[in-house]
Amino acid sequence: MIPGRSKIAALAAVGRVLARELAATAALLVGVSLTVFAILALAPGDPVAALLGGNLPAGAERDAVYEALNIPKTWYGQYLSWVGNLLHGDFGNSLRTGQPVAQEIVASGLRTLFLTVGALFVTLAVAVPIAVYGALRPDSRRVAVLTMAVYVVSALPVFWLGYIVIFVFSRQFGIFPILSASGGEGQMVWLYALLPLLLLGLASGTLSEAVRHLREEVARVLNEEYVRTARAKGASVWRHAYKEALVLPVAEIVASKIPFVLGGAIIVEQVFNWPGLGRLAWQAAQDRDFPVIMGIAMAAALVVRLASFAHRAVYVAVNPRASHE
Amino acid sequence: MEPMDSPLLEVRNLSKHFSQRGGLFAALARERGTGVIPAVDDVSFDLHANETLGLVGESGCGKTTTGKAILKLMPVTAGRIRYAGRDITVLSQEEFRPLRREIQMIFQDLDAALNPKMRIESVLREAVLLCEPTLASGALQARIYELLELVNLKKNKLSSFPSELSGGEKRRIGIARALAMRPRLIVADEPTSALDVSIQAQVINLLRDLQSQLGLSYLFISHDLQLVELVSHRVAVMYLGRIVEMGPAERVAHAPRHPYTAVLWSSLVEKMSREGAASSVAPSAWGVFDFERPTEGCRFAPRCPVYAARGRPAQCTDASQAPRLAAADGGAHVVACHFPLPAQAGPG
Amino acid sequence: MTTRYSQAQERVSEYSQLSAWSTARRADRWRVLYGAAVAVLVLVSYALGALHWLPRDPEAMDLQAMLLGPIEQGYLLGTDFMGRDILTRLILGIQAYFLPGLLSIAIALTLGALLGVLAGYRGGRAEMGVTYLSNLVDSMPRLVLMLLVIAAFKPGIYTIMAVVGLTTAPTVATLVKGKVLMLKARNFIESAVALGVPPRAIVFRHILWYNCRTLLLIQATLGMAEAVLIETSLSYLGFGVQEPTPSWGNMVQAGANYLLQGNLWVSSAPALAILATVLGFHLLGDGLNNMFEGGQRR
Amino acid sequence: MSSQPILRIEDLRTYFHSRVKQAFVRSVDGVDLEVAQGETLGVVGESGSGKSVTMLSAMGLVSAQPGIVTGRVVFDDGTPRELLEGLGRHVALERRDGRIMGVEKDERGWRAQAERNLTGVRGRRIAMIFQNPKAAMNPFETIGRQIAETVRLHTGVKTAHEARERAIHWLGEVRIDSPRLRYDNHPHGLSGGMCQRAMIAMALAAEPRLLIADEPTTGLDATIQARIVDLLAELRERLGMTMVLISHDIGVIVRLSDRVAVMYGGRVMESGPAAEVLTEGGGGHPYTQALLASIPQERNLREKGRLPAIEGEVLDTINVPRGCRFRERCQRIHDSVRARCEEHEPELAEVSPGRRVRCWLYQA
Repeated sequence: MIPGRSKIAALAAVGRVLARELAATAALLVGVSLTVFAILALAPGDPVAALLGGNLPAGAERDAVYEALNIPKTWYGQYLSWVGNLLHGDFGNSLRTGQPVAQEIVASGLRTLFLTVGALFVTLAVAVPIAVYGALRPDSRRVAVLTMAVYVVSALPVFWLGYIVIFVFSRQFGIFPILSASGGEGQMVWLYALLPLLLLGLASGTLSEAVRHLREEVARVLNEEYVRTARAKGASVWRHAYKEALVLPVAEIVASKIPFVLGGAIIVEQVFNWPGLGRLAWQAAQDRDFPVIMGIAMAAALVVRLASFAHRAVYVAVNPRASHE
Repeated sequence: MEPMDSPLLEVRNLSKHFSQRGGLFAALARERGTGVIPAVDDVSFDLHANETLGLVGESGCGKTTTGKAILKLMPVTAGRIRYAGRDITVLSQEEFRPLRREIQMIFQDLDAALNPKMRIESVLREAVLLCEPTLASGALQARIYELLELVNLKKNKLSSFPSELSGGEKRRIGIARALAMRPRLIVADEPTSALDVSIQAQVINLLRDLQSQLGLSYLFISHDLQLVELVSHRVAVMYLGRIVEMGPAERVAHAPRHPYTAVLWSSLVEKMSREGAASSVAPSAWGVFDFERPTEGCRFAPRCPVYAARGRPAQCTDASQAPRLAAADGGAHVVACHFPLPAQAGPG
Repeated sequence: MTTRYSQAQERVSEYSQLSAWSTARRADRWRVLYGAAVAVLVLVSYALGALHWLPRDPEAMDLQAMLLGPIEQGYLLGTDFMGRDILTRLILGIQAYFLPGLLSIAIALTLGALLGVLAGYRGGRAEMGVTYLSNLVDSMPRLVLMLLVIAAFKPGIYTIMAVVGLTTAPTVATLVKGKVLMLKARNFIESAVALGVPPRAIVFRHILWYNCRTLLLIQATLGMAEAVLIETSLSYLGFGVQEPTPSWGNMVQAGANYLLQGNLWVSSAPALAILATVLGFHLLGDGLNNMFEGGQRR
Repeated sequence: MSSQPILRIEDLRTYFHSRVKQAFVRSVDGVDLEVAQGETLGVVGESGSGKSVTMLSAMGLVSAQPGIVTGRVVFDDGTPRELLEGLGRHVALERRDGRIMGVEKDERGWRAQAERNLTGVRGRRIAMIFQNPKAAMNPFETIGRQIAETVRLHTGVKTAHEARERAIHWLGEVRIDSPRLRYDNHPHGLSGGMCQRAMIAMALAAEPRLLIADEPTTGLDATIQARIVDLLAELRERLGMTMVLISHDIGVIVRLSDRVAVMYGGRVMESGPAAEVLTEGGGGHPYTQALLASIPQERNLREKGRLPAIEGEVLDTINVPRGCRFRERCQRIHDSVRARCEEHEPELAEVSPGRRVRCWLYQA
């Protein structure tokens, strides 16, 4: 009830909320690292030692070797040393290539990020108009057709669609750089990069979810009382409604759909030989290359949590009530 | 049956404190420096068989919390509650459940008693079977019809879903569901505030008829002083967790001794009459704020016209001399105020 | 474009007891019908596969009749690059995901309902715990988690689906929690306690049976669609069922090279099967949701 | 009070179509109302009587389908303007023995024309305030900026600073404490009463000719309600504001209205000077008299031991009976009028100067 709460107090409240979000993000990342490590620890063979010291003989000598390489015996000791390395950016070395995992992850990570962000952009570029149009004209035939099309596209198996797209492009335009993106010529690379992006954006299964969520939010907000007041006072409806009808839902969709898009990227990269984290993960799973797969899992989790933190930041920035709760 | 004079329900020094809560009470908590908010603070009253005690006050004064505390729907911070001579404060939820049958509640929210996905017939059947599990299907159906009769609802409502009922019908089903347990005491929390005027009158008449027919006792909770005075034999006025005045309904309404009751009454009357009642306590005399920061001692002091008129006497805000309920005119009518209003015929 | 509204007779029956079906929009009815048809077809095909009542021997190779298109030479859906009957292999392919899918649904629904009721009913720490679990599961892309599990255990499809079930449970829990909080907001839970309804009955009858059954049914249909997608993606990546045992995923993968050379059908048949099934279960879930959970039944 | 009416509503009908029951909800079923310059018209009725939908329809704020089907709404503050002009073209009605049973409406065409008619009137000349202010104000924006927006939209003021000062001025007018500080508060930071005052300030900031208040006191505490009623009374006096006050609370209506219209089942049952219509015993419409008698007031109870409640449920405007729509709950039907009550709905006929009643008891 304090009249005219000063700006500082408002910022302090926002700061408190964001601090709480940071703490939650950290707690979740710890949770992910524990889960990932637990999966590894429960795996048959002695992956832990491999993780920390390369290929090691099993049995009694192992303890001696542990001693030598001062690898902690207890599982939590191993966990702590693994996490310790992680924090220093040392994701361990790939069992297959012996290269430090961190470098590989960063290099291919950027390419996957490009793919993911691009795909999300495509998804939203298609979903927002359909959702808004659908909310404003619920009974129009065109909306029904569009919505059905979205459902069909979302149910398509991404890998098959990938092949079809490659077949069409290679047959019609005669371009099919067999080798990976980095090898293709200038103009081709740009075009070539667009295909997986479009595919991941449209057919990764998130499109129908995005349209449905956005459409429900837009329809709900347009019936909110404060939007009716805006119309009653002759103000523009969208100027009042855009925050809750579009900004918040879009932020929520981006944050909640990133994990699914990253998952879809694994398939799309496989189809298009796109040298991203997806292919790396696939390769690592084939060769049981734990450092790499664990590194990727942590990297992916980091991206997802940062996106979620960004969403909370947007939510608190846009919605003054949030910092009040 | 216990002797007539001993009360059915005895509430002694009931307190319910909530840990730090935002909004209205935050100011109070910060004021006292403790994170604790006394939503209900040392409340005591009795309720006899076949009697209606009105509990009236503005929203946030703790009247609903008091009701729910009696029904053990929330743990009690301090105080004793005795029902039919037995101390129920110490009972566990398991031990208390058989007794729940006798003490029922009607919630303010019309939809509270109704599972949205359940037809009315199953709502009533569940209640009847809870009370008499061994009832044969024939007798069960008869009992359901009897309940509909009691609250004058047509049989074709049985197959409806709650969403298909009007406000009045939902309230009557809620009452029928409570009656299925053959209760002796009903805590009615704002039973008519969500209803239209004409339906309100029907429900009030229904509650009065049921009282005479079934010998029920009511704890009637409401913010509407007029309605409470009309329906109750005795009325207790609450302000910020404390009973500030209690007594026979006519006296509390027509000869209020506590300034707050007078203000409550005059704001109602003033709202009603065209020229504004020439009440002894002009409402606009007190603070412009909705709720000023309540202080020690008498919590109403900051808004109290008498406190202002008498030049803010220290007595009122002295923590050690917090006003206690004392007889104003020989027993039945008690008031908690250092400077109670003179016992002249008040407004209304 | 004008819209027509009309009222048939003067007096409308007091409170007509129209079921959810008759009041549903036409589009939702079509969705549920199509989805239900797909579900029945999958169930029947699963049974056929399990009992080995198949049109042809899935392994028999008819070298004269390789890469046939649909309805050529008596092969209803043609043959693959080794002359094997595609229809039979498609029916058998359901074995790869059906039971495992049911397993993942069972895990997700029971665990989800349990956690959801706990979180909603008790609130406080329990609610924080479920929210944490839900966020934890959402933190990792499901396929990445799968690859990690595969790298660690080289698991069979059942283990994979068990993990899928575990990772879906928090989503179900959040939905069930939402229902409980809705009932709490109406003071329904408090009023049931005040009436004397024992907690067991409040949880199982009122919360789960009456208010969550359609919600859980919808999650089951979406769960089956998810199972199809997971299984086919993994077998496409080479981790699921291996040749020669048929799975829709490895059939698409095996047909890919031929597709690139112009023979589309061998890879497209399983792909269309995936499309039809996933679409079917999505539409079934969505239709049911609009009919039972949607608010627009004015 | 015979000055030129600033707002006139004639035979307004607003229907909604229930898909569940395949029938029309006839929320507003032929309403005629007038508001004279400087007057406060109280529109009183229970839930489902159509009082809010009437005003929302007049202001083009009804979105459910099919919405307004017939009627004329004339706003005249010097230059008469018909707000539903040229909308008949977009609607085709199918009547069966006098009652509308089918509607064919071109929603897009209708909405475009309606918005054109309302530009310059809605928000500028007619302002509205609503119930539960915390939901009706934009939660994402401070109350000050929302008021300044109205100032910039509807008054000559253009610069942000000047708009801010005007907004602070209006906050002061509605007796909000320290308006300069409250400017930066968000709706959730204020109490119910405070938020309602902010909404009133926002409406007044457009300096409208007519203020429509839709249940402004509902949901507030008794003491806060009284203060809002005081404020509205004071503004009426000081600004000579013409007002339409919609409420189910007869006390508020009595306190503020010059003239009153009592609505039931989507139609006006009675209208006239507030003092005359809303006094018990006055020869008014049976519904009004029964409503007044059922208010939980001290004198109602003592005489008869029970509140004289009106039996039956409020009309659900889906099954509107033939003849008078109140007849199923009316206790004053006697043989001389019974036939007419059950067959034909009475007109809103003038029984004395400025007083109209829709009841056969008062017509030849």
